[in-house]
Formats: sequence, C-alpha cells, structure tokens
Amino acid sequence: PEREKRFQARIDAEERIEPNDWMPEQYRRTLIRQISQHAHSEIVGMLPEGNWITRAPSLKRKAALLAKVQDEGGHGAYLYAAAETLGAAREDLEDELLSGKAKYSSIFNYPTLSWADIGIIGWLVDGAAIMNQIPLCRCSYGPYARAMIRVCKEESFHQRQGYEIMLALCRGTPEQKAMAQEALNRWWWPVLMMFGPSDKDSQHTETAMRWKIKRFTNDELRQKFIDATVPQGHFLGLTFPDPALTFNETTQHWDFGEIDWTEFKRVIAGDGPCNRQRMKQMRAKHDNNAWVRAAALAYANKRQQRAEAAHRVAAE
Amino acid sequence: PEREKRFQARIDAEERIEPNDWMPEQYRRTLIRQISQHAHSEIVGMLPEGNWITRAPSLKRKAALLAKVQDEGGHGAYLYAAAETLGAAREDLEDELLSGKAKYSSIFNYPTLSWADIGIIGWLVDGAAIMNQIPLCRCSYGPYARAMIRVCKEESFHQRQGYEIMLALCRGTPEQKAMAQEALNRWWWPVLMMFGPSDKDSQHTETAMRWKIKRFTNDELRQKFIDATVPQGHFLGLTFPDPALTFNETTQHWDFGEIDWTEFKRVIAGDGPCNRQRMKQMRAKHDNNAWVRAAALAYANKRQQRAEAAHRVAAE
Amino acid sequence: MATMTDAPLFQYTLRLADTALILGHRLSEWVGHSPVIEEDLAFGNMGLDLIGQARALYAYAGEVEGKGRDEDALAYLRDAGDYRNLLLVEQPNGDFANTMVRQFLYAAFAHPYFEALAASKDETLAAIAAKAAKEMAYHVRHAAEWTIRLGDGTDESHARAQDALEELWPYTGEIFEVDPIERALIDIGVAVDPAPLRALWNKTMDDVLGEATLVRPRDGYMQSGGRAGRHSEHLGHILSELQFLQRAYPGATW
Amino acid sequence: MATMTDAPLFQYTLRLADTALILGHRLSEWVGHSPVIEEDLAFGNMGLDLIGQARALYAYAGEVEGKGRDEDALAYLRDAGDYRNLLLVEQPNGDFANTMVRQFLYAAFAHPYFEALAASKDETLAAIAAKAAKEMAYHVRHAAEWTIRLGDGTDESHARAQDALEELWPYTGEIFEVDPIERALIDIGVAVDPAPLRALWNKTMDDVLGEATLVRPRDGYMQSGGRAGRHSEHLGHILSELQFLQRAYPGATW
Repeated sequence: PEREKRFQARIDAEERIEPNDWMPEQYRRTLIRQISQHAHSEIVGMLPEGNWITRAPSLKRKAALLAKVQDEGGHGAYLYAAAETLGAAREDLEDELLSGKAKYSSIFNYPTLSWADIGIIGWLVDGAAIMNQIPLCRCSYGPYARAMIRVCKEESFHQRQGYEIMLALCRGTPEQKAMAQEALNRWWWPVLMMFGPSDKDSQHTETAMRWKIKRFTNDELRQKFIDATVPQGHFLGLTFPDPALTFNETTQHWDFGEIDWTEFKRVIAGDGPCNRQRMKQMRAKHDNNAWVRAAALAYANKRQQRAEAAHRVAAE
Repeated sequence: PEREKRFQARIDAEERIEPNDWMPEQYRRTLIRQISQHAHSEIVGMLPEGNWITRAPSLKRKAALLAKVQDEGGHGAYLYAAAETLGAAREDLEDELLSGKAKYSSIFNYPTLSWADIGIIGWLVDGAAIMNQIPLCRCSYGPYARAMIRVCKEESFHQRQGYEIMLALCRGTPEQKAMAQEALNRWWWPVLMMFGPSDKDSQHTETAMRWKIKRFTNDELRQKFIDATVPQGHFLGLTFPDPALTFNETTQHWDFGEIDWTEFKRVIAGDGPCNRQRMKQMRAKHDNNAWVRAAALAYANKRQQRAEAAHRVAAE
Repeated sequence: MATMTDAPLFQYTLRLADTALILGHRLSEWVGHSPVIEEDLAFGNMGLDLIGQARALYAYAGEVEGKGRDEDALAYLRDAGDYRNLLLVEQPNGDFANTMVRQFLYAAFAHPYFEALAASKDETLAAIAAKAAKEMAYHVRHAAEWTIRLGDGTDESHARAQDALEELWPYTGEIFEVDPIERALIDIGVAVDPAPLRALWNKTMDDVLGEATLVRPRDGYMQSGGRAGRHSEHLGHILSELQFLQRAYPGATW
Repeated sequence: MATMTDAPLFQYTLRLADTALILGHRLSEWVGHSPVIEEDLAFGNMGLDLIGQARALYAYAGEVEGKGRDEDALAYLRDAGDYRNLLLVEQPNGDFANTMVRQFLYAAFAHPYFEALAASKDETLAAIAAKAAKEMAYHVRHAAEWTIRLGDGTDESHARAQDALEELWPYTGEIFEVDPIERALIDIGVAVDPAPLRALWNKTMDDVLGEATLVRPRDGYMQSGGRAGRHSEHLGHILSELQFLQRAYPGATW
C-alpha cells in the first residue's frame, strides 16, 4: 500500500514507469492484456488487407499496400516486445490468440470486398486506431508509450494513404465512386464500434484512467473521431449511412445515431462475418509452418553445440 | 504351341478374343500395358485441360470443357475396367502410374498456356488419338475393341468441338487469331510425336500387327493424320510451323520436315515442361484424398458387418 | 448496384442463376483432382447440372431485364458486389468432406425448392425448375450418401465431416431468408416461399446426420448478405479467374 | 507478340522488369502467412525491393518503346504470352523451403548480375542496377541463411529443402541463356554477359549447399522458354489475380 501510493504519485507526476520499476500486479496484468491485444490486432489485421496485395490496381498501390501490411507486422513485433518487458512470453501470447482466449480488434472480423475497402481501412480504421493511440503516446508505462509514438507516426502515414485512395476513387469513374460509397456504407458503423462500448457500459475505464493507461473515455474518443472524419467524408462527396448525423451548433459536435450494440457484442462473441476465417487463417499459418520453427531451433542448437565443442577443443 | 496356333487362327479369322478365352501370356501382358497406358493418359490428360475449366471464356465453352474433361475420366474408368478383364487390378495399375513405372501419353507433359490450347487439344491431340484408336475398334481383344468404339465416338465429338473453338478464334479479333497461331506453333510437332517413333525405330510393331492389336504402323498413321489435318489448318487460315510441309502431287500426300526425336525421347524420359508437375498433381490428389478412400472402405465394411449381424439375429 | 426498385423478377432470377453458377464453378474445381475417378465424374455431372441451370436462368434474366445482356454479359461482366448468390455456395471447397457437406446442405434445400418452383405461374421459371428439380434429386442423394459414408467411416473422416458441418452451418440460415423483392413475387405465385420447406429440410438433416453419426450444430447466428451483394472474401477470387478472358479481351467472341 | 525485330533495349528491359515483378508478386503472397512475424517483414522487404525494381524498369521500358505505355500498362495489360520473365520466378511458392530455395537460386545470380549491370553504358539501366545490386545482396544473404538453417535443421526441413532444390534446379539453366537480342546489347556494353558470372554462382551454390548439407542436383536438361513467352501453367493464374481490377475497370485511374 505504501509502495502503491508512491507508484500512484509517480504516475500523477507524469513520470514514466520502466520495466524494472515496482508496479502493482493488476497494472502489469492490465498492460500485458492491452498491449498483447493490440499486438494481436496488428497481426490479424494483416489478413484483410493482405487479401488485396495480389490484386492491387497499380504497381504504386501494390507497393504501398505491401509496405503497409509489412508495417503492421512490424508494429505487432514491437508491441510483443513491449509486452515482454512486463514478463510475458511472446509464445504464450500467441498461443492465447490461437486458442481464442485472447481477443483482437473486432474490426478485422469484417471482410475486404473491394479495393475501396483498402482505402476505407486506411482512412477510417487506421484513423480510429490513431485516435485511440495518440493518448497512449503519453501512457504511464514507458516502453508502451515509446512503441506508440513510433506506431502513431506510421499509422498517420497509412491514414493519409488511405484517404488518398478514397480521393482517387471519388474523383474517378462513377463505378469507382459507387465502390467508395458502398465501402463506406459497410464500414462506418463497425468503425465507430472500434472505440468500445459506451461509457455507461464500459468496465475498465476508471482504474485505467487513474493509472494513465487511458486518458479519454470511449465516448470522448468516438466523438473526436466523428468530428474529425465527417468533414473529410463530405469533402470526398460521400454520404454517411446515418440519417441522424447532423452538426449540432450548440455543442459544436456532430450528433449521430444509435450504434447497434447487439452487432458489436455478437461480433466480439465470435459471430462476425470473418471470425472463423481469421482464426482458421492464423491456425493454418501456425500449423503449416511448425516445421520451419522447429528447423530454426534445431539449427540454432546445433550451432551452439558446435561452438561449444570447438571451444572445448581449443581449450584442451 | 498348338493352342497358340488355334489362337492365331482365330485372330486371322477376325474373331474376337474374350476374357475367358485362352491367350498367350505375352498377348495378355502387351494388352494390359497398352490399355492401362491408354487409361493413364486419359486420367493425366484431365489436368492440362482442367487447367482452363475455371477460366473458360463463356458459359457454353465452360460447360463443354467440363463435359469433355469428365468424358476423359469416363474413358479412363472403362479402360481400367477393360484392363481388369485381363486380370490386372486397377489399384496396381494406378500405383504403377504414381511410382512412375507406367507411362502415359507424353503430349500431356506440355502445358496449356492460352485458351487456344484447349482448341488445339481438341482438334489435334484428340484428332491424333482418334487416328490411333479407330483401328483399335477392330482390335482382336473384344473388351478393348468395344471400349474403343465408345471412346472414338466421344473423341470425334471432342475433336469437332476443338476445331470449332479454333474457328471462333480464327474468325475473331486479330489477338484471338494470333493466340490460335501461337498455340499451333507450340503443339504441332509434339502432336506429330504422338504416333510414336518412326517405323524404322519402333520395336513393338511386328507382333502387335500379327495379333491385330495394331493394324497400321506409326508412320502410316502419322501420314494419315497430317493429310487429314493440314487442309483443316489452311481452312482456318493458320500456318503450320514446318517450312518443309508441301503437297506431293506424285504420292498425293503431304511431305513434312524432320521430327525432333531428341525432344521426343527427352520428354518421355521425364524432362518435358510438365512431367514433374503432372506427377506432383497426381500424387497430391492420391495422397491428400487417401483418408476419403479409407473412410469409404471402413464404411462399406461396417455396413457388411451390420448386415451380417442382422442376418444372424434374424436367423436365431 | 441493384436496388429494390429493380424489377423483382430480374433480381429473383439473377439470384438463382448466380447461386447455380458459383456452386457449379466450385464443383468444377474438383474435376481431375477427386479422390477416385468416379467422383471426378460425379463432380462433373453436378457441375454441369448447375452451370446448365445458371445458363437457362441468366438467359431468362437477360430477357426479363430487356437491356440486351446475354448469359455471358451477366456472368462475366459483373463484379462481386453485383453478384447475388448465397454465401454458402461461394465458400471454399476445402477438403472432400467440406465440399460434400456443402453440397448436401444446399441440395437438400434446392431439390424441394425447385419442385415447388416448377408450379410457378411464370412458365419459363417453372420449366427451368422442373428440370433442375430432377437434377437436384441426384445431388441430394449423392451428397447424403457421402455425408453418411464420411460421418460413419473412420475417426478422421468423421472429424472432418463434423468440422465441415460446424464451419458451414452458419450459412444455412440465408437459404430461408425472404426479402421484400422475393415476398412480392411469392405473393403473386411466381416465386416460392421457402418457409414451408424448412420442416422437410430439417427432417432431411436429422435423418442423414443421424445416420452419419454427426451432431447437428445448434442454430446460432446465421450469416447473411449474399442477396444484397455483401459476400465473403472468397467470391472476388472466384471471379478474377472466372472472368479473366472476357475482361482481358473485351468484345471478343469465343 | 514480341519478335526479334522489336527494339532489343525495350525487350531486354522488359525481361528484367517482368522477372522482378513476378518474383515480387510471389513473395508478396507470403505476407501475413509466414512462419514467424520476422519473416513477414523479410518477405515484405524483398517483395518491395523487387516491385520497386520492376517499376523503375517498366518506366524505362515504356520510355524506350516510346508508345506511351507506362509501368501499369506494361504490367497490367499484357497477357501471359507477352510476359518475358524467367520460368524460375513464376513457379509456385510451395512451402517455405521452396520459396527460400527459389529466392536463393535467383538472388545468387541477380546480385552479381546487377553489380555488373551497374557498369552498363546505358546510364538509366546502370542506375537502376546499382540500386538493385545493393538490394539483392540482402536477398542472397537472407535466403542463403535460411537454406542453411533448413538444410542443416531437422530431418523434415532437410528433406523439404532438398526436394525444393530438385524441383527448381531445372529452371536455373535459363538464367544464363543469351539470345541474339541480348547478345547484341552485350556487344555494345549495354547488357551483361551472364557467362562469366557462372563460376561465381557455382561457387555460391557449392558453398551454401555444402554448409546446408544439401546435395547439389546434377545439371540435367534445363527448362527454357520464359524469354520467348512460353511459360508454365502458373503464370496465367498469377496474372488473372494481378490484373483483375485494371481489366475489369478499363481506363480507370486508381
């Protein structure tokens, strides 16, 4: 309790907690859960976008998409590394994902059905992710905060790229414009769900706020996102699939309609369009390549033994 | 020797040998080898054409190609059945194919690279096959002769369809016409090789002729084929890739250039463009589906046991 | 993109056609790669039935639409978002068990459905359906036999068949969906109301799965969207193959 | 279809571009599906290098041709028969061993080849090659490391690597082929003569395969044809995916 007070005092003073510092067990567990979920989301998130790498409509777009999906892998890797500073083992975290115990962002349970979806994911999904992540750059846990700074920088780049894809479609042929609108229709509500349940239903918020793992509530971030995004969509000439969307002169915010929380819960529970498919893809890659990991391990062991043997010979 | 004389006398009298009749061991072995090779060719032959089923350019062509490849499977099935009347087991024959011990028509070691190849296979490959097979409809061995009558009927249909594909291409856009010409350039020589080595180098011919398994020599059939085919090609407006091809007014046959027997031997020996690929495809289908055959067997056994058990209960 | 204001008969016919084509295409992927030659022939037969149904339906859809689109224009020149097939039939072939179970789930519905549609007030649809009903009777029989054989075969085949069932079950709800487009046609005796067919489908499931010693999955959330053009990621890949030549050589006749 | 009468420089540049694109495309198929995340990143890197090389080369080829075709026109609007890549790079990914061995076989050649091409009298090619040489150095290193790791790993990985080697070896002869088009450019110092690079390639093979405890296949008949547009059956399937959007929406800008 005394240690805990000192810990809280450091956090209140906006000091960074580092791996070797004392921290409450629940703080550690909360962070491991959040960071690994974030890592899992990056890894699973490679699948829906990866679905279009081989079909990207120009070499420039192909290269950009490949680089983007690769960046996500990179984010996954350093987020796993950040979780490891808290004593978690990457292999255990991956096992939790494969067993279905650990969650990943539910947005990746939606399919990418047209090229416009690649634009939408950049513009909206990455946009929402950034909105969630910018405050995390000031997270009380040092390694996470530093990882987030790097992630956010790259995500902003992806977001601009995504918007640029949308712009090309909206300024393109009527078919391309329709493709963009149709994608927006499918993604808009699921993207709003990315900020999590409404504050009145959210459980983790209070402690997380106190520990400065979280700095804004779900609803605050969602509103910020909508306010930033709606004018961008209008600039593209797109219509949001929400008849209740109106600018409130009093609050200076965009009012919006009711989110379908049944869908939100259903998709998290496993019944989204692609939950089974994503898990199948993840397990297939894990299982089909087990022999590669085994080979790498066997080779590393052999090398070590040889080095030791050579060392013994030299010593004799 | 006495039996053998009677046997030869029946053959000379154009009588059909039937499964339960006595026959020389070498006659039996020659026929098993020839019929099973023919069956294997039908089965392996499904692969190059199957490669275009999912990409056929119209629904009509798609249905026709699907039906055609299916017919080949059917031919394979009743040719294996004909071989079984000689005491061979289909499973053994299939194993010989998979182990590489048995051969199949080397033409299927060439790839199908454009839609025109589907036309060419029908027109030329099936055309050459028919030329080889029509005499087999009068083969001394009854079951083989009857199988061949059915096969030839269907192959003629395929050949007309193939020619019709070529006609559509040659009367189509310049790109389509070029596609047809390019396919002819690639397939012409390998198709001529389908008739086997030149008579002066052919080993099996003499005995086979005496037994009326074979009625024309390789070179005779090849010449017949060329004579029938060249005018068809000219009608299409195509050029054969053989500068020596000229009509000989004296012989009333088409003279043609020297066949590259090095290529012929090489492809038979395993170094054609697709030998490895075809065997890989055959083995993959065999290995990946072993569990299906095991299940069918297990179920059949269970059913039989249950029937017997029910029978016992009823009898008690 | 199709909307409710499109002619319902066109939409309805197109849905039936797309479902038949995509399933036929999937089955055709097996030909030459089946566990035994006899199954190559069976897949060929079933694929041909379905592609035949698709051709007749597309031709009629084009006629109803009256804009000069023939069967190939409809099959080859619409992108995934304009396809209207059931999600079930675009799911990947997977292993032999998965393909057979998928065929069983669909055919056990399509057979009685086409039988009913054979009494449609629309004579063309009725004629197409009468033929299709006979064809689908074979599909049910063949797929049911294999479902039983695999379910009651080895431990491995049982596990694979059960997996396939779990995997595909969430796509069976969509089969029975009726939207306003279809309701309007049902009301005038042109389309078939699938609701009364559910009991028969359930019975077929229970009978066959029972004999196959497979456990019928519980009816959880059912995936939907094919009829509104919201597909799975698989359809786009099918179309990139299916349509390649027509797209690469626009205007050519084959 | 390209013929000998086409401008040799255009042909030569196109060959290099097609090889880079197709191999880059193949590697990109792995991204998101690799054995470990680090390999997703490595495939991403190598894929990006190759696609980058392809873009620069296509742009130059289009310029040389002078008919207004840009990188996308060249990549997306030619059918398989007009592609000029090496057969090696269009072979299917297969398993991880197959992909890595393929990469090793190609990169062990491409690295010294681009180093030599960096001295080309054609300044654009020289500049592209100088960059590519640096990139390919990493590809050789990475692929060689994995070839050794797999060859000298477990029994299974050894067998898979050896299989891959046998499977792909017949495609390595084409790498060193020179036809009259290329000979003309070699003679004027624009293209590189691959013959003198063979000894180095052989040495790299022997060193790495030796350390990997893999048996170098004997040099039997070598497959050939990519540079004349005679490919394997695999290329068409690559292109049906690669080109789908450009074909389905002609004239659109993305």
